[in-house]
Amino acid sequence: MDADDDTETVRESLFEAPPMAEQERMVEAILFATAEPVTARDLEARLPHGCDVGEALMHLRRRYEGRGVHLVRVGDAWAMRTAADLGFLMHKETVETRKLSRAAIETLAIVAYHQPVTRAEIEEIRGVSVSRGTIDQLMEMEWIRLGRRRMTPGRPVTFVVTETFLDHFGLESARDLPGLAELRSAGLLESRPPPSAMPGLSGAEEDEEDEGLDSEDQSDMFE
Amino acid sequence: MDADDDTETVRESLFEAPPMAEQERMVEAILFATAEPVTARDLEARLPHGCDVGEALMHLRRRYEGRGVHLVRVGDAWAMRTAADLGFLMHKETVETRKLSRAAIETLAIVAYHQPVTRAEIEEIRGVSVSRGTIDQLMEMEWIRLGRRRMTPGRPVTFVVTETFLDHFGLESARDLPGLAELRSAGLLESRPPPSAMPGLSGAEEDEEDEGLDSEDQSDMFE
Amino acid sequence: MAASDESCESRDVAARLEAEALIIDVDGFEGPLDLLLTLSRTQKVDLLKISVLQLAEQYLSFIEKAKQLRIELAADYLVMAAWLAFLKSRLLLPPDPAEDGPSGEELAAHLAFQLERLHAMREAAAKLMGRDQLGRDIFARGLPEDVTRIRSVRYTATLLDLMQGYARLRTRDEFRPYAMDRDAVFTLDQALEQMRGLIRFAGSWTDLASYLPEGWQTEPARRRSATASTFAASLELAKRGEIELSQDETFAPIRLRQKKDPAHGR
Repeated sequence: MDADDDTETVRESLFEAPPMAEQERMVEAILFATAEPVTARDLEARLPHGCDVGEALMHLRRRYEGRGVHLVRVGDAWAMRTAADLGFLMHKETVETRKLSRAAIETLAIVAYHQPVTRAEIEEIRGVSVSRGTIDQLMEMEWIRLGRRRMTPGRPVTFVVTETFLDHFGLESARDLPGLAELRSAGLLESRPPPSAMPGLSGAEEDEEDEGLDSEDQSDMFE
Repeated sequence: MDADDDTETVRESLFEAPPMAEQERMVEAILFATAEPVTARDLEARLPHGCDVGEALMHLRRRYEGRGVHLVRVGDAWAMRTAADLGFLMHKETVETRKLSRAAIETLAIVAYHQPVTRAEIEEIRGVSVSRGTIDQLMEMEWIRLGRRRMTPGRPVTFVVTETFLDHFGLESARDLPGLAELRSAGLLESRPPPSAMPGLSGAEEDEEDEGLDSEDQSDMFE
Repeated sequence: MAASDESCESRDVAARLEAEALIIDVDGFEGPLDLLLTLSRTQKVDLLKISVLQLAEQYLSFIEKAKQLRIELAADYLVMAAWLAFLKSRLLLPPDPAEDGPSGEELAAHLAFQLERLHAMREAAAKLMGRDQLGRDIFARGLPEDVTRIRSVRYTATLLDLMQGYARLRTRDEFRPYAMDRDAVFTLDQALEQMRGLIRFAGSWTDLASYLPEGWQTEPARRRSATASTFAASLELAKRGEIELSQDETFAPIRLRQKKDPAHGR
């Protein structure tokens, strides 16, 4: 027995395998970070020499028993999975995110830059009519809401952006949106209108959010 | 278990928050399931009514101390991340990141340490104009974003670092930036106005400076 | 005395060698402040204690050297050189009581502060990049869950999308004729009408500008529009042979008069 023990010790020190607790940590980290289930052989190849993957897996499996996450076997590979009974908590992760349509983004941008803005004004800027659905979608997302009615004939409703909108876009206020000149200098506005080449116009290009729509759209062209 | 006990359990789960151990499991499952940090507010919204997210998080954090995976705080949010000392096992997972230019790295550091900071201030600190591409790149990586406009003439936009930045560099908050306290006490984070007759260098941020590499961009942005 | 002269000279030589080495990678510097910071390092002292005077001299000799070698330096390097020369004179000459503004010492202190701050930011950047980074040393969940796939769609957009969307609209607006504000537009038809009424009185050469209608002569947007359409109308009338146009040289006033013997009598 003595001789056996000695041999064991010698072999261990030769391979210099880390302690089992350390091996378990390593397996844990690999299984956590890897995008697919990992086979025991892969694990073995990634761990330092002399590690006992089988034992580390057993320890890990026991450690996660009854937890919110389990170590599960998938074919001949291993993976960490959330406990089946907590599946009801997972629905948010499975929400499909889709890019907003161009119409919606443009409408949203107009509301953000020109708020409070009426539907007619949105249509004037976009040059096409705005579908009911687009407005509804943005309202449903709680990115825009109804503002004060405009004190003009017909008292049309106006739209403004919401807190939720500011949150989503990481803005402190709608006034923090970059102005036209800034968009241009960031290369977002590629075509430079000819008049801007003339001196003394830079002030007119600054996008003043609170300026009226009608006069503003033209100023670039004629000033 | 007899019928009475069952009724009791049902009633409890209907009207009371689940036991703390269960809350901890739930938080664990949610955080394990996502790659992105989850805010405490989101956690709260997803757990049954009456849960104490803060306490559950504390328990969970303690549970993962010294493990291969940790619970880390990122701003207002929480995430599971592998332990830094095991990075060497993860070569397979490593994503080749674009190498940032020296200008981009310095700009990032200046935003992080001086935030909220205007482009002019970044330029004053670096002594050169900041190219359009540098800011764009950092914005695209979602490491910096627009902050509140500065209430000074021209109302220049400011830049601040994001949660993605904190997550990337393993920082709980921007207050945990390395050496921040020393820099502050050395007065190196102050924006010290240059003595009035200081041309050239300090003028780098002013628009009169036509010699700057990108003086056109600057004036576009700040006029 | 001799010994100190000698050591002074050898320091000069060393400095000159340094400067030459610097010139070779002048492209490697990110502006004058960066160059100054590198020069200050060769002084091997605390940034707060550097001799700004000595630094200014090193910088000036660097620029001088670069000029001798006919290396083209960006203008901001020369601006800095001029400023440092100014600073040097302020530091060396006794203060002129008649002169306003900050003293040489104040200017020098601010320069030292800027250098120290830039240096500190460089170090902070290095420390930051030296941290364990996500995706390199620390890893996120590799296998996000897909337990129950509830088919709800969440629409999303980034700030960039928003800004680009707006930019797209605004760019289009700049060229969109039907969005014009009618109040500030003087149409070609209006201009023709206006001129027809007036040219029969234009027996002699008159400036085109005098045909701008009342109320369109001062406000820039209106004046611009009226000028454009009046000019276009004058071309149209000239084409029809009703008037003659003349201009002495480029950008000189355009003058017109009624054609004495119109080809097409109306």
